[in-house]
Amino acid sequence: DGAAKPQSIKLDYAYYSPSSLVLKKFGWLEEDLKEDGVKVEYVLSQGSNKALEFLNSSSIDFGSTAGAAAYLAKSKGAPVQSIYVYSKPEWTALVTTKGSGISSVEDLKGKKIAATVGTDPYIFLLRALDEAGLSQGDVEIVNLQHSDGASALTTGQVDAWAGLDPHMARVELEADTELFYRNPDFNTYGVLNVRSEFAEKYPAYAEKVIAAYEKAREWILDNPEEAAKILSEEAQISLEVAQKQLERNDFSSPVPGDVQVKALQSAGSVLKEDGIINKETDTDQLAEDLIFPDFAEKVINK
Amino acid sequence: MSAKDSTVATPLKLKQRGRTGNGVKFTFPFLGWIVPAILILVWESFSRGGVFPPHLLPAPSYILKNIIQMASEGSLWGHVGITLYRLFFGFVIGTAAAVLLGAAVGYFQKAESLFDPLIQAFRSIPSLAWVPLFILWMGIGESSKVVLIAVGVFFPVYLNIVAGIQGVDRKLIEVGKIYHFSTLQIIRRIILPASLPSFLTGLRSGMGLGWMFVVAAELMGASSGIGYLLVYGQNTYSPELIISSIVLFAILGKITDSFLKTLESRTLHWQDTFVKKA
Amino acid sequence: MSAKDSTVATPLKLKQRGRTGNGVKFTFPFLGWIVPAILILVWESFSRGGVFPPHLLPAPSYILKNIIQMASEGSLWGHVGITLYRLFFGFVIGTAAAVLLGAAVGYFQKAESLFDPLIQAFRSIPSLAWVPLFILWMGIGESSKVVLIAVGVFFPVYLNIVAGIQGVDRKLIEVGKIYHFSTLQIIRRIILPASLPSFLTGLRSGMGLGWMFVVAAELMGASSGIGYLLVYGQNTYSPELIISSIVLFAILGKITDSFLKTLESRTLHWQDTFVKKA
Amino acid sequence: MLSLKRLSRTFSEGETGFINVDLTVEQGEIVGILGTSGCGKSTLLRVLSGLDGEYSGSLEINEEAVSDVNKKVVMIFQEPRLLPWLNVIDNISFGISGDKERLTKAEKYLSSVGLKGFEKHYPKDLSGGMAQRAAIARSLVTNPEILLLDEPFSALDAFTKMQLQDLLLSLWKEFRNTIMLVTHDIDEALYLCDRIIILRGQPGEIYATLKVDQPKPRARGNRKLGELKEEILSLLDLNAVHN
Amino acid sequence: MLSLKRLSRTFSEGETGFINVDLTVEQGEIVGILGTSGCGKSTLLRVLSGLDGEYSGSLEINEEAVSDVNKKVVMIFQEPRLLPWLNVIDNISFGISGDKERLTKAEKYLSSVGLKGFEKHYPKDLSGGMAQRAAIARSLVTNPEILLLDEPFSALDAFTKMQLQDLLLSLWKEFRNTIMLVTHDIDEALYLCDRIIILRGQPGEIYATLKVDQPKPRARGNRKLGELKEEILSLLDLNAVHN
Ligand SMILES: Nc1ncnc2c1ncn2[C@@H]1O[C@H](COP(=O)(O)OP(=O)(O)OP(=O)(O)O)[C@@H](O)[C@H]1O
Ligand SMILES: Nc1ncnc2c1ncn2[C@@H]1O[C@H](COP(=O)(O)OP(=O)(O)OP(=O)(O)O)[C@@H](O)[C@H]1O
Ligand SMILES: [Mg+2]
Ligand SMILES: [Mg+2]
Repeated sequence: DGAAKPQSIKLDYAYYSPSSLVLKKFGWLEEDLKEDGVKVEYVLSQGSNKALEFLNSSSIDFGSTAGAAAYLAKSKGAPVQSIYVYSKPEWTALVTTKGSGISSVEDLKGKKIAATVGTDPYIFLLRALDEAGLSQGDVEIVNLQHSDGASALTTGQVDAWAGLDPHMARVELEADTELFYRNPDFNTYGVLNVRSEFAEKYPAYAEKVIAAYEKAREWILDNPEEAAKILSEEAQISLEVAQKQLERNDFSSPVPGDVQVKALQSAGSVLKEDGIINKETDTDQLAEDLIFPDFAEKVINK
Repeated sequence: MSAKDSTVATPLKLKQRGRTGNGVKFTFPFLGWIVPAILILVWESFSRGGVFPPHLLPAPSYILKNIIQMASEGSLWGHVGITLYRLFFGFVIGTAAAVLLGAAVGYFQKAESLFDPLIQAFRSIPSLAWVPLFILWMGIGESSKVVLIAVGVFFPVYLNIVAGIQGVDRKLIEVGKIYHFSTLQIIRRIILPASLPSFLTGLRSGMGLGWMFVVAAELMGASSGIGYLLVYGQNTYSPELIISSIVLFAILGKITDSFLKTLESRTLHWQDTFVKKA
Repeated sequence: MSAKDSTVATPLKLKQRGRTGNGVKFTFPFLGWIVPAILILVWESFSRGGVFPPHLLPAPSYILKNIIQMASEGSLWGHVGITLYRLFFGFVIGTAAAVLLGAAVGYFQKAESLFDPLIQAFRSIPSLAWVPLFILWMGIGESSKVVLIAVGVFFPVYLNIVAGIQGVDRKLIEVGKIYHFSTLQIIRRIILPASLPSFLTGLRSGMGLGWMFVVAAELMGASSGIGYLLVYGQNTYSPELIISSIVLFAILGKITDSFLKTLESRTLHWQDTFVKKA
Repeated sequence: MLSLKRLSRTFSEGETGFINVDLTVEQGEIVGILGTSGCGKSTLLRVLSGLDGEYSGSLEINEEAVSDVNKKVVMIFQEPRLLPWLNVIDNISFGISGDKERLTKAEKYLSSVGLKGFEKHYPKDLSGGMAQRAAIARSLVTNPEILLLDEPFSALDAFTKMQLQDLLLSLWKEFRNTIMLVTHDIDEALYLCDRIIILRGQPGEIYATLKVDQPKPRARGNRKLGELKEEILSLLDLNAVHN
Repeated sequence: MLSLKRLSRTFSEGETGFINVDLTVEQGEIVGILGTSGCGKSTLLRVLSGLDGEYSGSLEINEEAVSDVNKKVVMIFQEPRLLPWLNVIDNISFGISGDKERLTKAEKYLSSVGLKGFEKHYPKDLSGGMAQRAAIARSLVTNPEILLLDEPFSALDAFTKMQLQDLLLSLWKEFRNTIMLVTHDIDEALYLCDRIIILRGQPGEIYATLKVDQPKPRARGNRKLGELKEEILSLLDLNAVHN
């Protein structure tokens, strides 16, 4: 089944996925694919929403997103599968400025909150609100890309922000902000997705990409200092911020499985209640359809 | 756009190559519907037949259903209202600024030398490039949205006013001078009406750009408006919402444009051109 | 914009209110530099004085340094090149389509009834709203960028061509008919030159919109181009990069515009208007 | 041959234009049209030229009904209508673009109408009379079978006017074109025309037709012409004021 | 009072326009200007009106040097120059906008020039002569102290022309305006003017000046005028052809 060969492989890189930055920096995948004559192209994703948009339009073959974002896209018919977990991050939380008087989720009622619709922080926000007995209609959610959300918060345009690293780590260190609500369980893992069509046609290459990602993951585990340096250079953030972001990432278990399915299922029920996912959708089944551990198992358990 | 000497003139109604037969002219207002109707039918059947996958291009009937549903739920009106509100203020402010500056630059040599190079330099900045700076400086509130829209409206209106004024037939201006009109009178009674066609073209393209900047403005952090619906659709991977907002933009844009077009044909009935525009 | 009957005419060089003193006319080309120079000086001193915080608005000298550095490192030329390349193809394609359709719609009644309503409906969609759909359908490759730019260029050019053709003085068209010109000859020898001013205005605003859509196109996922620099600057909180890209856009836009403006004054020297545009 | 039967073209609910014109013009004939301002002379020429098809009645050129501009007909409009983007020489050769000897021909007529030295001027830099002369040259250079002239010499001084009248006559002598000439100058009509038609009223109708039997070229002081002039003046109710 | 001393205005490197015009026009005088096409008559009027300031020599109106359009001067251009967006009545009242009796005045002149019934027509629906009459009405209604007329009656038939000449005279009788009249019609100049100036050449120069001493109104067939006409014709080298 190794006969089929793509002309090129297009991957995204994102500041919220340190592995992708390392991989791009060292060019391991290029090296690996050189003899096959397969080209490698990198595209920047500003957030999960962008990565999924690119996947949907076949602009990229592999995209890094939060699990819940991929799940949401899948529910709308996007032909993607999550095949690898690049980290278990606590990359999102609710942020406010010091002295804003907001100290709990309940305080958000009637407030302006920045978030990028369709991404993990957004879903995180919805779940937090849900937990506190609030709904989307009780607050005003301003749709901003992550980086714009960070500046909107620091310039007082919004009262709170559903943040994402590294922007969140940066404002935490550089500006007078605080994370007033954290919940690692509401983070839905950083997953690498593939276009279903690509996975069907070129399974061997999907494995090769996972192998390269594995290399990057191991390198980060071995060289946390240098990884932070790469992150700080690429994302133009200070070393401190980069270190903080890396600290909040757990690179230990790369194979997707039941844990992720469970996490997504509970996210799914909230999304369904909020009307973002269709009432008719079978959310539980959808989570199982999305998570596809075969490639990762094959590569890692080799 | 300028004035012509007045002479005997019979209206030339037919456009086709010189035919002037003395028959009756048939108009086909429904002709305009043929092409769109065919397109929509093809789209619908292709969507139903599965040629267009629904996650890329849902069927028109589905989109219609979606719009109707939003309208009956009531959420639609809020979005439409806020978008129109932003457009209106942006348009008014942008047009007012363009009229003032354009009239000065078009008429006074000094004003032109002083301001035109600067305005032209600013004009050559694609206004979208302002978005990040606007967010940085003014935040994402209503004011920055309205200003952005005004900036978008400003340039086409300004450009057309200046071109219109500078294109006014010198002969007609001399008529005003001979009757000892003041500069203001010349502007009001000759330059304004003579450059009206150009001004109206400017207004129409200004309105078009205004709509574009509504989108840009609502992309830069909004929680309501049709542009917000568009981004929301984009971020939640809902092509039906994307296309619904596009259709809404098209309908609203069409309405504002036909309003301006009516104004145009009302005020320009004196033009002796190839064919009446109305 | 239309033709005037030819009669005795002395050029009216001065624009100011009817003054026609028999002195020599002084031109102040440097006048245009006064306002920008003052603005830049104020900006520089305010930035140095700390009135403008550097994380919001760095000093012009710093921005200049930044641009020069990028230029000497060489990274700049790649970005400029790819941006110009996209603009060029988008502009050519959009203009070609606009000329073909605009000429047909402007001249043939049938074509107008068939196509104009559809084109007008599409026109009223703010072209920015296409971005999500374009990404969805065509991805973020070069082709979708070029097509987006072409769409942006198309409408102003189209609108101005149609307006120009329909604004041609009926009297001049009759001259062509009297000399038994074919439709094609009438278009080529009368309608084209007579609607040239309008066409050139269209080209200039088309180019302006082309630049805007370069930004839009490069916002939608690019790895090079000035628009990419802009997004990069935005994402990495580097106002100096944002402003540098804006300045680059302004410079390049100015260059393309003055190119078109030169073309305009070269081809329109026959116009008998209030003041020469050159 | 031109044949008009009960030809009418009206505007403003029948209050202006011309009505019920019956006329047959032979090949090579020169017909003058006189009439008060606004009585429909220009409208008549426009209809004859084929530019205005919304007439009623019958109009035939060489026994063919007119429904479009005719290859054989060229018209000089009441105003010069030069193309502002072409210089004088290009304006003059405008109607003979396909012609090989375009330039030679255009230059010949350029000097016939006394515009030598102004080849490269644009219309905006011409005097009123010069523009009119350029328009005359533009149509004469095409040498049409039927020539319609709408007050062609109105903006010219007496001297230039006479020169151009003679130019027209010499062309006619060579090619025997059919010519319809609208004019306000009675002397001019008498000097050039075989027949003179007088329109009156609003809408205009044919009020009188005069034959001028004198052979051409005529002496401008000719006694017979003088008598005809008296007759025309009396037809136009002008005698009382004039003599 | 108009006073011109060595007044010149040239184009095309001194090859066209007019040069060295010396002339003094008294208050209430009517001066006619004759000359071949392109000899600078319109240019002269434009300079006198103040529209064209790039002249050399000296030009004074009531002992004040002219540097701008003068309140006292109104000009009728060689072409009608009606404002296409105004109808006839609004065009006629264009120059007296501040006036209370605007409409009454405009209507009076409207019917004086024979345009009654065409108040609401737009310029594009007028005949050439009607447009010219509207332009005449527009300037006469302002009743200026100095009136410059550039071939005002050229597009009019003999009958209408005479009516308007008489209209002009009756106005002059009442207000004694100073009038400069460019014309190609020698009879017209003789009927109206106190003095006739003949320009010749390119650039044009004053070639001759004739006084017409007859009291106004004159009979159009007047013998003295006939003699003067002969003189003018011979000055213009026209005698040979004409008689
Ligand atoms: N703006 C201009 N640029 C160049 N030449 C000009 C300009 N205006 C007029 N002329 C020239 O000046 C000369 C005189 O023009 P003017 O209009 O005064 O003549 P005119 O005596 O009024 O002639 P006509 O009887 O034909 O109206 C002409 O040769 C004309 O070409
Ligand atoms: N397009 C039009 N619409 C309405 N009325 C018109 C139109 N064209 C001409 N007329 C009217 O028809 C009448 C005749 O006009 P025409 O131009 O034929 O007169 P003319 O005999 O040539 O006059 P002149 O000697 O003044 O040139 C005029 O009363 C004019 O107002
Ligand atoms: Mg006429
Ligand atoms: Mg003249």
